[in-house]
Amino acid sequence: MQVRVQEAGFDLGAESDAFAAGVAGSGAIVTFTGVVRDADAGGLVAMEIEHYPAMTEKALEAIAIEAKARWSLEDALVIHRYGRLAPGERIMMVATAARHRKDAFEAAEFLMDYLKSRAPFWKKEILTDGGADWVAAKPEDEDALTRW
Amino acid sequence: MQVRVQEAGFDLGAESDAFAAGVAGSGAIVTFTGVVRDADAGGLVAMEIEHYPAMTEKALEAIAIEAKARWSLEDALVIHRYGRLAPGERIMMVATAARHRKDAFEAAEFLMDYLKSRAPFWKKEILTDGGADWVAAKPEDEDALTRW
Amino acid sequence: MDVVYFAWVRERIGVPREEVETKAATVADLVAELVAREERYAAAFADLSALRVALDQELSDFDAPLAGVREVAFFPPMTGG
Amino acid sequence: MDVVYFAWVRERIGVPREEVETKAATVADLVAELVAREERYAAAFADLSALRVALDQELSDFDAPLAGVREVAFFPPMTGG
Repeated sequence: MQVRVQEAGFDLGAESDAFAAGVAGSGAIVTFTGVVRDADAGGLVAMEIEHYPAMTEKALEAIAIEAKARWSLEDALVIHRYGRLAPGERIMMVATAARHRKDAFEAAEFLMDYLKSRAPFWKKEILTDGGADWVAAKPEDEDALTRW
Repeated sequence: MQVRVQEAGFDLGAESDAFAAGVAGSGAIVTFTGVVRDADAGGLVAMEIEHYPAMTEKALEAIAIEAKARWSLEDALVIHRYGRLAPGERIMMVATAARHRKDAFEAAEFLMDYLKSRAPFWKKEILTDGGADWVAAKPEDEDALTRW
Repeated sequence: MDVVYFAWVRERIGVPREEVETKAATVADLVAELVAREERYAAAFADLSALRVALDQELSDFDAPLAGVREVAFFPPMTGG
Repeated sequence: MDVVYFAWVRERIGVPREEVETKAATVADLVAELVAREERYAAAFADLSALRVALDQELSDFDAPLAGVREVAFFPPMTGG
């Protein structure tokens, strides 16, 4: 199980290959990648991601350990960035490997649902008009946790 | 939307990067990769995948078109191999890109459920003891279709 | 009419493809004709619930009419992915 | 006790971290003390339902006791992923 919190970008292809190479016993590998997309209203200059360093890795590890306890996973990976990101840059990824696809899919969705609402990151959209907005948590993101 | 049926292997990292590079408007990218794992009883020499060439691309395209109609996808990719594969080799992958993670995850799971039971591929396990078994379709794979 | 077979259906019948002269009205009629012909067909078609059929590369069923069909395919449930 | 703030809570209060001398028994008591102190705290803590609290880097709630706690963190609902 690997958890990385970093300011630097990551290489999706290289991370996918490295993860897949390490899970020879798995028939199913799922990855999720989150990308900075333009603000809903348009005109995004950057996304600033703040986090709580003393808590972040601890929270991510707790989420990943929970996923491994609940699904039959050979491995799981979480990478999450912080700092200033331009539109199109990758924010984070998760990867899961299991014998069967159901476990790999469910665990990846579980990781994402928990990262959204239980990992101490906060996103601020910096807009072309000079404004800036903290991204509000969505009620449906909190609701998504109830299914697990 | 891209559908490829091929005997040659594919490069998971390169395919993931190329797919991600083409979907600048998406916040969420999901990939699923299927890998030849050892037979449940152990002792797998190879997996032979037979297909129905006249039908395969047509079936895969119909499934991908259905996914694009049902979810808000910027793009979808399906690669499926046939021929003789060694344990650890990648059989297939799907990728989906959407604004939001729910669409990307659901569409990827839908694609996988339909590929399992509606794409004209048949797998045969070649075993170290000289035997060979056609992989039987699982009732739960057929059941999985009913959720969509 | 071209008839094609895949996976263990192909193995039991012994050929991947053959041309069949038939006036069968439906898929089931065609199966009955083949089964009456030789033991290897009877072995392949012993349990129709374990088989699937495609007409001109589209999944269909055993009640379907054969009028206008050029290629019939028989195979076990698919195991893609 | 160290008190840390993130996102718009940090912006409203104007500092990311401060040491607070307090005998507050619970998180809610600590919030009441801060709110009484200056307008910027009142602005940050106006709607507790919009806030989350962590005690020593573990999510907690406003009724939780502060005995033995070294770091209290206030922030809006998280938006990771």
